[in-house]
Amino acid sequence: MGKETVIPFGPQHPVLPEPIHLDLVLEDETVVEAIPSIGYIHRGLEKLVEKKDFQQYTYVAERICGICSFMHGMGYCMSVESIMGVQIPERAEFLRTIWAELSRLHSHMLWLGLLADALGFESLFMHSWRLREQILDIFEETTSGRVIFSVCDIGGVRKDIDSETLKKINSILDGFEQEVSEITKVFLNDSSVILRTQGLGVLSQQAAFDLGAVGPMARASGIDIDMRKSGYAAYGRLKMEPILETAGDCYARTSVRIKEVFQSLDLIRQCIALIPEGEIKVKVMGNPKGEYFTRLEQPRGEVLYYVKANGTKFLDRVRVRTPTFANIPALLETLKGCQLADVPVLILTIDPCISCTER
Amino acid sequence: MMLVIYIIAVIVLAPLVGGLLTGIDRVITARMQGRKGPSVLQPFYDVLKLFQKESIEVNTMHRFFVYISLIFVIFTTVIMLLGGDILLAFFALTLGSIFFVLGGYASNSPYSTVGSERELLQMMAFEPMILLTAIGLYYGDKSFFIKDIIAARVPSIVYLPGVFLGLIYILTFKLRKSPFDLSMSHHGHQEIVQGITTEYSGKDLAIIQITHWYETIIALTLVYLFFAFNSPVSHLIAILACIIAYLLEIVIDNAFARVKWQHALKSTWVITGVLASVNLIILSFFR
Amino acid sequence: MSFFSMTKTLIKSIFHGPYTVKYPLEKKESFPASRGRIEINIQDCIFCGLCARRCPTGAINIEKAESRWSINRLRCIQCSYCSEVCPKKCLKMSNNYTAPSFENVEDEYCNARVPDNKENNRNIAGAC
Amino acid sequence: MNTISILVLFPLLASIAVFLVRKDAVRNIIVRVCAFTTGILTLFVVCRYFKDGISLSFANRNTIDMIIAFVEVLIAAYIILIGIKNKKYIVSIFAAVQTTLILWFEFTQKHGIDVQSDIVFDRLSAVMVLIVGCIGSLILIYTVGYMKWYHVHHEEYKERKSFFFSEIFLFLFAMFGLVLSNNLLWMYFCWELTSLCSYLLIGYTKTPEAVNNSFRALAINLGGGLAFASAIVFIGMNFKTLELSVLTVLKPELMVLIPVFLLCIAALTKSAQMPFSSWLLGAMVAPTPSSALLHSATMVKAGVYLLIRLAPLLAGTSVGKVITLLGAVTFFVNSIIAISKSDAKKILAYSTISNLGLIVACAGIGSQESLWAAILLLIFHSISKSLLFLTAGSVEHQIGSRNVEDMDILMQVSRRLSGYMIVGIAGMFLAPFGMLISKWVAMKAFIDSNNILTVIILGYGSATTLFYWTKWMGKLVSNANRKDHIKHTFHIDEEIPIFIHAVLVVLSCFTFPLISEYVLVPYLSGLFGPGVSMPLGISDVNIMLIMLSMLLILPISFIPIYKSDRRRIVPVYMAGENTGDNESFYGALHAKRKVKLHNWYMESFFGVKKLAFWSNVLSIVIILVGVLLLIGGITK
Amino acid sequence: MNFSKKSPWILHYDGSSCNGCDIEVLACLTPLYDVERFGVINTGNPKHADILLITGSINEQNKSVVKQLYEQMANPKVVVAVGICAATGGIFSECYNVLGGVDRIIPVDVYVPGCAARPEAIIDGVVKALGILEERQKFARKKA
Amino acid sequence: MAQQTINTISANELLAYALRLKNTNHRMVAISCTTVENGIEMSYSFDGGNDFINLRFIAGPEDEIESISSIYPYSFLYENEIKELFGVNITGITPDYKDKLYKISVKTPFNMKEGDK
Repeated sequence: MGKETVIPFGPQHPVLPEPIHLDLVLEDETVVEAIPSIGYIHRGLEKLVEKKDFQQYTYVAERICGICSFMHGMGYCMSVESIMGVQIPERAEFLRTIWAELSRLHSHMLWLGLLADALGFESLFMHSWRLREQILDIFEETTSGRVIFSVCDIGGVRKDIDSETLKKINSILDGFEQEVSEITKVFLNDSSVILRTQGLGVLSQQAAFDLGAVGPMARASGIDIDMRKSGYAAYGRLKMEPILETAGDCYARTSVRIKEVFQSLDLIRQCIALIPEGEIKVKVMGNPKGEYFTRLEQPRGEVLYYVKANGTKFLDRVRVRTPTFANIPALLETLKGCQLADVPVLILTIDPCISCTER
Repeated sequence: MMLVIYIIAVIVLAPLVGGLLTGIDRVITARMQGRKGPSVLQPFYDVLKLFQKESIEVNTMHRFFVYISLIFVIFTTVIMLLGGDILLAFFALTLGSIFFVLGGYASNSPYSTVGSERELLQMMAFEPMILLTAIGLYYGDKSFFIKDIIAARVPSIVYLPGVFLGLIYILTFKLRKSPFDLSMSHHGHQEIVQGITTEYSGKDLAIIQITHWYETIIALTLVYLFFAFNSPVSHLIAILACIIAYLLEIVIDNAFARVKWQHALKSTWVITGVLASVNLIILSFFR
Repeated sequence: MSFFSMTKTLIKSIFHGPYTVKYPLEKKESFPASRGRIEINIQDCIFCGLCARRCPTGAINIEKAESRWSINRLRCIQCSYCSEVCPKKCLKMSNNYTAPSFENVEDEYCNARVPDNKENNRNIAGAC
Repeated sequence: MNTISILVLFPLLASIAVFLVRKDAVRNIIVRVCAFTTGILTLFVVCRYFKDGISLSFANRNTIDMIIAFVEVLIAAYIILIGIKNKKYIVSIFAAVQTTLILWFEFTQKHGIDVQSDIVFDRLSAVMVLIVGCIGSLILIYTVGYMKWYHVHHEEYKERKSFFFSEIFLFLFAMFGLVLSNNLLWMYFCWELTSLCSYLLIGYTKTPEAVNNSFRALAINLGGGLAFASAIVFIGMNFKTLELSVLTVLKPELMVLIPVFLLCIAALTKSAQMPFSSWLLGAMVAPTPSSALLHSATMVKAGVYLLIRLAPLLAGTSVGKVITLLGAVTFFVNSIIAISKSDAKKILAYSTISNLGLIVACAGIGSQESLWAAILLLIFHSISKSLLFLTAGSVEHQIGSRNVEDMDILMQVSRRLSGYMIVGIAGMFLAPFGMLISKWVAMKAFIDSNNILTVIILGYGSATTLFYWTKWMGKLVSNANRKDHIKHTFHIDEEIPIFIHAVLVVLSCFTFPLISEYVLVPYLSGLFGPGVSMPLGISDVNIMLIMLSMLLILPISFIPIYKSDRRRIVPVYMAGENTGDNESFYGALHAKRKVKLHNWYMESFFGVKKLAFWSNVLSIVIILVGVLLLIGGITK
Repeated sequence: MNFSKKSPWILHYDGSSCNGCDIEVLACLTPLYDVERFGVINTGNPKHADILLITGSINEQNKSVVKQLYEQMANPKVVVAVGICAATGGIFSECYNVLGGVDRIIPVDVYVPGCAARPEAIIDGVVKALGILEERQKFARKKA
Repeated sequence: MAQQTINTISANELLAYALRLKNTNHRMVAISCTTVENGIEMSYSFDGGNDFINLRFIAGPEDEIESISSIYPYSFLYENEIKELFGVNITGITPDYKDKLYKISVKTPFNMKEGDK
C-alpha cells in the first residue's frame, strides 16, 4: 500500500514511566503491527544470588520492583521459610497480609492515576495520586519507608504495628474510602473515560486463557485466578471472593482494579479485627537446603518464586516469574488494530512493571 | 498616526493579556487539582527562559515556518481588534495555522508529522464552524466587519444562540484544551510527545507559545462579538462573557479525558453542523 | 454515562485549598520511624566489621587498624540491616535523609580518641 | 478572413501538419512554433476585440453547415464502428441516435431559422479564449519535453507522438470553436469534437484500462451530447432560433427551462459533475499534458462555461436550484474523497471535479455576485490546476512516481520543482490566492441569495479541501534526506511553461482587481445592467494584497537571518533510539529499522467505497427532483 | 535577568531502576509536593528540557539512549542522578548487566541519594541543580 | 499451600506431557531453569486450578529441546530468555528472537566457557 507509517514508541516517551520499546506500524493511526523490544531494565538480578547471601538477598528481592516491593520481599521470604520449614508467628502473617493489601491499594491507586494520565485526564491523575499519598503515609509510619520497606524478613517481620496505630489506620482508610469512591465514580461513569476504555483491547475469556494472562487482566476476562484463594499468609482466615468481570476490555480491567481497591480495604479491616497478639518473628538458624515454588497474588497478578538452595549461605537459584512477563503476550494481542492514541492506554491496562519483568 | 499607535498597542498588549490568561489558567487548574500551582507570571518566565536558551534544530528549514505563522497570527489579531473583516481575519489565521502545520512536516520527525496530521484534522473539524460563525454574524448586520457587528442594535447572541454554542464547542480546539488537545496539549503526557512542537526548542518554542497567546485572544474576541452591541455597557458584559467562557474551558479541560481523532471529528461535525445549521436555517426563514 | 462527573471534585478542591506541602519553606512532619540515614555513635563503635560484612551494597568500610568507619552515602540503601546486626547498637537510623550533593559523598568517622585529626575526619561537621 | 477565424482554424492546420510529420526533431520544432503562434494569435485577438467585442456572421454559413454535418456523420460512423468493435454498444447507440436527430433537424426543420451571428466574442469568450490559447500553447511546449521522457520510461506503450500532438491541436481548434460559437449547431459540433479528442487521448496508451476508461468517458460525454442535441432540436422547433445569445435573453418560462435543463445536463456531463463524474477519474490514465489541458484547464471548463452563459435563465428558477444543489454536493463529496487518495493525479482529478462543482453551484445561483465568483474561479482554477498537473508530470519524471507519499524527497531532488508545486497548491486554497478570493465571494453570493444550505456545505467542503492540500504541501516541505534519490535533469521545455504558469498564478492574484474591473464588471453589467461592482471592499482587497506581498517578501527576508544565526543541529527525536541519520531507529531485536512517515487517508471515513455509491444516488435523486419539478410545471 | 532558574523543565528517564525512584519522581509532580510551584514541568521531551533526571543505573541497552537524550537537550542543561542506582549502581552494581552509575556515560551534576530517594530529596536536588543551571546560563551568555 | 508436585520426565516426553496438561485445561505458569552439574535443570510449572504440577528434566549441553510454543504459544518469552541466558538449545520457538531479547554487556549464555561460541 505504501501508506504505512513506521515509528518508534519508547524507550523514552512521556507516557511511559518505564522504558519499553515498540516498533509501531501504523496506517493512519491504526496500529497494524506492534513489535516489542524489551531489555532496557534488564540488570540480571537472578544471577545476583551468587554474590549476595540468602539474608542479603531479601533486600535485593524487594528491589526487583519498587511498586510491589513488599510482595517481592514477602514471596522470597516465604520460599526460603518453606524450604527451611519455618513456621512464622500468626501475628506476622497478619501483618504481612495488611502490608500486602496496602501495597495493592497503593499500586492500584498509582495505576488509576497513570491510566488517567494516559487518557489525558490530568486532574484525575492528580487526585488519584493525592489519595495514594495517604497510603504511603501509613506505610511510612508503620514500615518507615515510602516505597521500599525492608520490613519483611526471613522468619517474620521486622516491625510491629501497635493497636493504637491500627486504629488510626482504620480511620485513615475510612476517609480514604470516601474520597476514593468519589473519583472512582469518574472512572466508571464519566462518558469521556468510557469512550476511551469501553470496547478497547477486548480479550475474550478463551483468548485470555490461551495467552496465559494472569491477575486483573485475566479476571477482567472472566478467568478465576486469584492466588489469595490458596490461603497463603493470613488469607485463609479472611473472607474474600475474587473479583470477576466478563467484558475483557479496558473498562472491565479498570473496573476490576477499582473493585479490588475496595476489596483490599475490606481485607485490611478484617485483618485489623482478627489480628492476634504475639511474637512477630522467629529466629532462623542455619542455611536452607531444598527447593520450593511459591505463588502469590501481586497487584498485577500471579507471581512465582522458585528458590533452590544447596545448604550453603549462597542460594543456587532464585527465579521470579512476574505477572507482567505473563501478560505481555496478551498485551501484544490487544495492541493489534488499536489506535495510536490507545497504545499507552493498552500498555497501561496490563499494569506493566517492566523492572519486574526484566529483572 | 492613531492607527499606527493602535496597531502597536494591539501587537504589544494582546500577548501580554494572553500570557496572563494562560498564567491564570495554570493557577486555577492547579487549584482544581489540589495543588498550589505556579505563579501567575509563570508563562512569561517560561518564554523568557526559552529566549535565553540555546536553540537547536534538526534541519535548517523548520524554524522558518514558525515565524511566518506568528506573523500571520499577529496580522489576524490586528485585523480583528481594529474592527476589520472577520472572514479575512479567519483566512489569515488559517494561513498562519497552515504554516505552523507545515513546520511540523518540515522537521520530518515521526511525532511532529503525526502531530501535523492531527492538527490538520482538528482544523478540518473546527474550520467550518468558524466560517459559519462569521456567516451568522454577517446575517445579522449584512457586514463582515467587526466594527459594524459590535455596533449593531441587538447583540448577536439573541439570534445566534446555536452558533454561539457551536463556537463554544470548538473553542476547546482553539485553546488546545482537553478533550480536544489531540495534536498538542498543555500537559506533556501524550502519546505523540508534543506533536508539532516536538522538534522545536529555545526561541522557536517561545515563538510558538507567543503565537498561542495571540490565538487565545483571537478565540476570546469571537466570544466577545456575540455580546457586544451599540450600548457601552454591553462591552463590559462581553468581557465578562469572555471570562466566563474561559473559566468554562478550564473546567472542561479538567473534567474530560482526551478523545480520539475519530470522535473529535465526528462529534464536532455533527454537533456544530446541527447547532449552526439549524440556527442559520431558521434565521434564513425570517429574512 | 455522565458528563462533567469530575466537576464536583474539582470545585471542592478549589475551596479546600491546595494540599501541597510548601516543602523547602515548611517541612512535612516526618515520622519518627522514617528511614533517613545511618548515624553512628563512633565512641561506642568497636570496629568489629559486622555491619560492613552484612551490608548488602558494601557501603560501609571499616579499617580496624586505623579505627576508621566510613559510609558511602551514595551506596547506602537505608535497609537498616547494619543497625540490626550491630553488637554495640551504636548504629542507628535517623529520620533525616541525606542531602543531595554535587559529588560522591563518603562520610568518614574516625575514632573519637583522636578528635583533632582534622585531615582524617572528612565531613565530620556534617556527620556528628 | 477575420483574425478570429484564423485563430480558430490555425490549430486545425497545425494538427494536420503535425500529424503528417514523422520525424521527431522536425515535429518538435513545428509544435513549438505552432504553439507559440497560437499563443500570440490568442493575445492578438483578445487585445484587438477586447474592448468592444465582436459578433460575426458568415455568408457561406450553409456550406460550413454542410461540412460540419458531413464531418459529424464521419465521426458518428467512426464511433459506431469502434463501439461495435469493442462491444461498447452504448457508445454506438448514443452516436447513432444523436447524429440521426441532428441530421433530421438539419435537413427537415432548420429552414426558416435565421442566425444573426454565428460567432460572438465578448469578455467571457475573451477569458475562455485566453485560457485555452495561453494555457494550451504552454502545455504544448511542455508536452514536447514531457513526451521525450514519457516513451523512454514507458517502453511498453506504442509511440504515437505525432498522433498525440495532432490530437491536442485538434482539440484546441474544437475548444476555440466551442467558446466562440453563438450558433448552437456549431457549438454542438465542437462539443462532440472535444468528446472525441478526449476519448482518443485517454486511450492513448491502448492498455485495457485506458481503453475501458476512454469508452466510459466517451459514453458519458455522448450522453451529454444527446441531451445537447435534443435541446437544439427543442429550441429550434419551439423558438425558431439557434442562437445562444437569443436563448439567454428569453424569459425563464417553463418551455424555456426544458431545453435549458437539457443543456445543463450536457454541461454537467462535460464538467464531470456527479453522477457523471466517473469518466474524469478514469481519464487520469492519459499522459499528463492531456490531463492538464483537457481534464482540468479547458475541456471540462466548457461545461461550466455553458452554464455561466445560461446563468440568467437559471437565476431563481427550480432548475437553477437543482443545479446549485448538485454543484454543492459534488463539491463537498469530491473534496472529501480526495482526502483518501494518494495518487497525485487522482487528487487533482477529485479536486477538479470538486471545484467545477463550486462553479456550477455559482452558475446555478445566477446572481451577479455569484457569476463574478464563478468566472474568477474558472480563471484561477485553470491556471493553478494546469500548473499542478504539469508539475505532477515533471515530478513523476524526476522521482519516478506520482504518489504524493514519495514526494518527500522532492525538496532534495529539485528545489525549484517543489517550489512551483507549492505555488500551485497554495494557489488552490490558501488565503491571499485567487481560488480563496473567489470562494469567499461565492460564499457571500450564496448568503445573499439566501442559499443557506449551500453555504453550510461550502463551509464543510472548504475545510476538507484544506486537509488534503496541506498534507500534500507538508510532504513537499518535509526534508527527507533519503540518500538514494535519483538526480534528474529538469527539461527546459518543461520548466519554461511551468515557470510561466507559476508566475501567472501569482500575477493573477495581484491583478484580480483589474480583472474584475475590466472583464467581470463590464460583462456582468451587460447582463444585469449598471450598478454592478466588485463584491469585495477596497480595504479587504488591500489587505489581501498586503498578505500576498508578505508571502513573497518574508521568505526572502529570512535569508540574512539564516546567515547570521547558525545553530547546532541535533538528530530528530525518536524516543532515544535514533541511529543518527534521522532515517532509522534501533527497533526490536536491536536491528535498524527505517522510519516511514505517511499521511493520513482515513479510508474508513472518506473512502471512495464508502461515499461514491450513496453520493451518486443522492445526485441522481437531485436530478430526478429537477425532472419532477419540470414535469410538475408542465402539468400545472 | 536570568530566567532559567524560574522555569526549569525536566526530562525524566528511567535507566534501569526498580520503579521506586520513578514513582517518587512522579510523586513530586502531584498535589502533595507539586514542583510546578517552581515552574517545573515534566516535558518528556529532551528538546524542551533543562534538567535531565535519571533514575536507575546504566546498562548495555540503555546507555546509547541516555547519551542520545543528553545530546538532544539544548544548553544550558543539568543532569540529576536520582537514587543510589543512578549514582553508583547501588545494590545492583554487581549485576552482570549493570555498568554503573550515570556518570559513566554523561557528566552528572547533582546526586540525590536514597533508596528510594524521597520526594523531598528530589526537590532539594532539583533546587541544587537550578544553581548550576544559572551558572551555566551566565557563562554561556558571557561567551556569546 | 498448594501441593508441590514435581514430575521428573525425560526431555523427549515434554511435548506429550504438555499436550496432556493442555487438554486437561492446565495453564502454564512458568519455565524455570537452574544450572546443575550435568546441564541445565528445567522446570515447567503448570496450574490447573487446584493442582500445581512441575515437569522436570535435565537438559544436557548437547540436547535439543523442542519448544512447547506450539502448544502454549505464550511460552515463547520464557524459552527465548532461557535460550539466550542459559544456552539451552530450544528449537522451534515462534517467534524466535535469535538471542536478541536482551542486550547484555557480558557474554551469554553464562555457562559457556571462555572462548566458546
